[in-house]
Amino acid sequence: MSANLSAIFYLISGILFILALRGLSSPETSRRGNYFGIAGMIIAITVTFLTVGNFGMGFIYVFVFLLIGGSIGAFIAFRIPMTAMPELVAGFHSLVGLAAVFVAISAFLRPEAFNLGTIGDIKLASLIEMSIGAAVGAITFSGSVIAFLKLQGLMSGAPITFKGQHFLNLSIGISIIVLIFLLCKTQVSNYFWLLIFISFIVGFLLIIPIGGADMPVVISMLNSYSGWAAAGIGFTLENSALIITGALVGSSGAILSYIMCKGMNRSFFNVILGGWGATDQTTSKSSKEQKPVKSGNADDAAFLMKNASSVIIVPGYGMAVAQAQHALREMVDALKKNGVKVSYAIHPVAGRMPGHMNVLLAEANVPYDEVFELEEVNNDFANCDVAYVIGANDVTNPVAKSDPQSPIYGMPVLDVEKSKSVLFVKRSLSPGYAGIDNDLFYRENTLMLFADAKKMTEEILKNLD
Amino acid sequence: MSANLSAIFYLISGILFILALRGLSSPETSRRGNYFGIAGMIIAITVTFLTVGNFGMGFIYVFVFLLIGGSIGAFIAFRIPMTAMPELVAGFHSLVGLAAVFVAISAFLRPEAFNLGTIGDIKLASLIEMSIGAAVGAITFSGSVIAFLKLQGLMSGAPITFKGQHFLNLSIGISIIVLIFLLCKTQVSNYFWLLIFISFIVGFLLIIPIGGADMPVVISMLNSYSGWAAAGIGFTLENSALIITGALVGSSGAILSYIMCKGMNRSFFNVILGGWGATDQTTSKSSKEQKPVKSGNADDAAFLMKNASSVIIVPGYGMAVAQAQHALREMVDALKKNGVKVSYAIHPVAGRMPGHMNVLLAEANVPYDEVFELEEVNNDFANCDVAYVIGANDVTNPVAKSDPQSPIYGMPVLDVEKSKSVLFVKRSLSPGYAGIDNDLFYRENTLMLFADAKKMTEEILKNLD
Amino acid sequence: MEIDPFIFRLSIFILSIFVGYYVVWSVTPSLHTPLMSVTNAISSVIVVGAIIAALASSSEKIFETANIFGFLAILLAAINIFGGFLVTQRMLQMYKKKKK
Amino acid sequence: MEIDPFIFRLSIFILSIFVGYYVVWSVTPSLHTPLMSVTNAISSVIVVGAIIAALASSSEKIFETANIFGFLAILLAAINIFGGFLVTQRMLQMYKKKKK
Ligand SMILES: NC(=O)c1ccc[n+]([C@@H]2O[C@H](COP(=O)([O-])OP(=O)(O)OC[C@H]3O[C@@H](n4cnc5c(N)ncnc54)[C@H](OP(=O)(O)O)[C@@H]3O)[C@@H](O)[C@H]2O)c1
Ligand SMILES: NC(=O)c1ccc[n+]([C@@H]2O[C@H](COP(=O)([O-])OP(=O)(O)OC[C@H]3O[C@@H](n4cnc5c(N)ncnc54)[C@H](OP(=O)(O)O)[C@@H]3O)[C@@H](O)[C@H]2O)c1
Repeated sequence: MSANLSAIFYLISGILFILALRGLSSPETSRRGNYFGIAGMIIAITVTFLTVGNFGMGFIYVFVFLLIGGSIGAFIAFRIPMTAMPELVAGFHSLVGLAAVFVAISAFLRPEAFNLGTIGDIKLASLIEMSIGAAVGAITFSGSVIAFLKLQGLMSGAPITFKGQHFLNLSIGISIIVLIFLLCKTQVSNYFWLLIFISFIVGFLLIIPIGGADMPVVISMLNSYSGWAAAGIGFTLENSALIITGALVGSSGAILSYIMCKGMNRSFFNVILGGWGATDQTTSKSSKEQKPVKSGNADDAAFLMKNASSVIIVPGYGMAVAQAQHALREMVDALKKNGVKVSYAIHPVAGRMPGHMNVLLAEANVPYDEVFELEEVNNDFANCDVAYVIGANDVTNPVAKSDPQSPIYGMPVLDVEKSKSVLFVKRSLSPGYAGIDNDLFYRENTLMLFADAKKMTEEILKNLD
Repeated sequence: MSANLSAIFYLISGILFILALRGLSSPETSRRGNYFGIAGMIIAITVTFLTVGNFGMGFIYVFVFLLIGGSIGAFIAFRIPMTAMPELVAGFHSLVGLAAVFVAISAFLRPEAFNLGTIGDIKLASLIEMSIGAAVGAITFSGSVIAFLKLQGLMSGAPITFKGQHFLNLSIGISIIVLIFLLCKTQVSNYFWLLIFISFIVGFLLIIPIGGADMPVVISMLNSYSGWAAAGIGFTLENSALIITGALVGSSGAILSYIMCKGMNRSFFNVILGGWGATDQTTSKSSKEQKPVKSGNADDAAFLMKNASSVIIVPGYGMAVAQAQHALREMVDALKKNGVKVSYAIHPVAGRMPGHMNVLLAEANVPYDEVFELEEVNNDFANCDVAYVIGANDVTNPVAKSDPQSPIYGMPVLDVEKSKSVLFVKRSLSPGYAGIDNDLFYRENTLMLFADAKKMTEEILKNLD
Repeated sequence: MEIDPFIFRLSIFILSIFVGYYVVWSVTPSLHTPLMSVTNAISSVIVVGAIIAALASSSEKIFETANIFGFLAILLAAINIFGGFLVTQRMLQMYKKKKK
Repeated sequence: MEIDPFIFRLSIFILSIFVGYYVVWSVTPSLHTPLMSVTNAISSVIVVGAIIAALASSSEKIFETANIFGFLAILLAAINIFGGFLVTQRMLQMYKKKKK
């Protein structure tokens, strides 16, 4: 295949990737968008085969590896529970990172195959692009692995901090730059291996001080990194599909991190420099428990909701933990049969990952036009009889509106307290992710339902019939 | 200047143009955006000088011509009244079109200067790009001139139609393609001149059948054309600033035409194939005038508004015609001094050009945060005492909501009839742009104020003190 | 293995259309009139071609036909550039926030 | 007068960042999770480089070190491609409108 023709096809594949992301602007177009993405990938792979034009044994091996990898991927995709999406994304990221490292290594070992010069005499620009690609890839890999382990609970979610951490990171950062410089000057391969090794360690060191609950921001950030790595390698391979995709993925990760930080009312550096979240969760528990709390059972809750004319459901992280989404849908169906108007209110950072709650509700067959975002629904609480808050906490905390001292002050919250009564389904009075006590638990119009979200919802359902 | 360096600068200038348009996403950033645009232009011109590198007499002449043109442009820019924006844009478009034609002609006469080959042996791709650029430029020129004349009233706004028009256009269209083909085959220059001549005629023929009031859509469409012409010439000149700009301008014009057609509830082809608007304005007048109408004077209006607690102003085309914006602002100031809450409601196609009303209000020093778009304000009419409709008509017509037979059925309208009373300032009962009678004139809660918009507003102002 | 620059330019063109699409849709409706005048101004980068045309000299004479067309194009484009940017600036200057 | 292809690639890169910025901001918040998984999948176009690496043969042997890294990269990328697109598809399939 001529270079011109393949360049055109790579361009087409890049454009198809743009259309894939564009499709996600609404659920109706999103499936078509995904097909665009798949088409783009098929085109890119096919064109590469035709350009290399080597249809011998190697070709068959490539196919075999594609199939093995594909089967593993497909297996994971079908088996993974929807609640494990954050882990899955982290895991997949680590693979992209490692793949980037491997490609960079091959290019370093066999530059002729990529038109980059010969061993020991690689073009300067290519060498720089390649080292950056390899370093960023390695950081993405080890960082994502740590994120994955923390999310899976295979490693303590607590931030691991030690003295001189920032100093260590800084000096390693400088040493990476020095290594790249030496590598470009001498083309000695040991510098390259050392560079990759140190980058692995950087990824590790960067992520361990960050609390488990902050992982989603980290994942998005790593996503962004992996995009820039891909773009870097795209320059090396002179491939526009990779350049376009790298820029898309890079922007996407950066924007998602920004949205999350904004929604949590924290600065990006506050997250990355670590140590928040997980530690505080335990500290602020002690002094409060004496205030009076009204607590109820499933029967009370069922009575309240059956006689309501409108109910708004506010799901949070606890719903995901308890996997309560299916039970919740059934409860809502029963309420609707009783003539109650029900809708769902989703806070932008409810759960642990952007769009987390929406996916879970969609999985439980909740139509997406019954699910509303904060701005759409926040005025409705004033006219609503019952707010059913299931496993959510921070996203309802009115302290964000009243106390300028609070760490979440200024973060937008759902005004559940404006509804006639509020039901809180959670297992205890302990705080949520932000580690702050929630004043709503002690209010007149609040009824606490202390139980696992799924069990409680199922019991309410029983009491509704 | 090396080709690489100038390519980088042209890229920067293209990016600055993107940022110029991006600035327009809010009034706060818009001024900075305009400076980006100016910077982009300065860079592009400077780089061109340095690349050509000919600093002899010619260079001085270029400067002189730039200065003469610049002075004329600056003079126009400072003298033009804000109400004449549609004409101004049309006039400027014609100049861009003609400039494109001239550049294409020069390139054809002296291809070596542009690296396109030699006379009689111009590269095929360049020849095609050049002919397309010249043809589109010529169409833009003559079309814009007609649009300008119609808007200025120097030519009848009535659509000029004759039999066989579409057939004539079609055959001319085909002859253009044939000419380009012959030109590429033989490189005979007479084909080129004929091509340009015929294109001028096409622009003329395309626009004369379109009614004067439809000109804004036509102008946007021509804007879009001029963008594609610029991009075409950008390919010829291998200049990325031109390619990027062409694509931006092309999209901009296309999107604005789309927004206008959508707002008027008409299809693009309906507009382009002509004959609407201006003709109908006279037809539907006859039968209606017998229905009873409540009409009042400035005194009544002043009394109503002084005693209102909230007033919404709905400006329309008539306000622009009467240049009533300053008087209106003064009236509103007086009302506010009386403790009345006042806001402005702008329909997306109020006036004759997108954003028309906003510019006029801004000119009269109305702060833009008192001016609301349809969706933001439409629910407020129900709680408002007086809607002061000044020179607007179609954009308030409730027939768009009720009568599926009406040509404007489905177009979003301002629900002025929901306010306690509606004041209509216009000179007669005659319909507006769409030529449809407005049922609101005959309603119980409507008071017609038959007068010129400016005079009436000034009188009300006198009566308010 | 050299790729024809035309393909790169095509890529730039197509990506710019995407950018244009998004950038224009994000323009607030109240600034649609300034949008029309500023696109007018920027589309006059065609002046770049006009300058090349005006300064191209195969012979000693400055004013050959090709050059004359170049100079005329410079004149027209300059009217547009200055007129377009200045009228936009004039309009934008008028958009003010409420004084508080 | 030839322009270095690197500059064209740079243009493509910068314009793509603009496109990415706008395209991602226009993604509806309820689809942010699928966005993460699909960007995962598409960033695996890096498989293109892996295939080149795997099939590059300076000698007769298929499995030299460079090739082995290529094959491993293919494996990893393939997991991501299939996994990413399929899990996205699975999620998107679940987003349904109310039946009326
Ligand atoms: N969405 C994102 O992108 C993202 C990313 C990073 C961080 N965050 C942060 O995460 C928080 C999300 O707020 P949120 O209101 O959804 O969650 P939250 O404030 O973390 O509260 C979750 C609550 O669920 C309860 N819970 C846990 N397991 C449960 C179970 N099995 N059954 C019933 N209840 C259970 C917990 O209380 P008990 O222990 O008493 O049961 C906890 O108070 C925000 O602070 C946000 O900033 C979000
Ligand atoms: N904005 C755009 O981009 C655009 C583009 C193309 C078309 N349009 C169309 O233009 C129309 C705009 O609606 P509109 O409500 O603004 O205007 P309209 O429906 O055209 O009505 C304007 C009214 O102003 C009155 N008027 C004219 N001169 C006046 C004066 N000196 N003093 C007082 N009143 C005067 C006229 O009535 P009298 O003669 O009785 O005074 C006329 O009924 C829509 O139909 C829209 O589709 C808009």
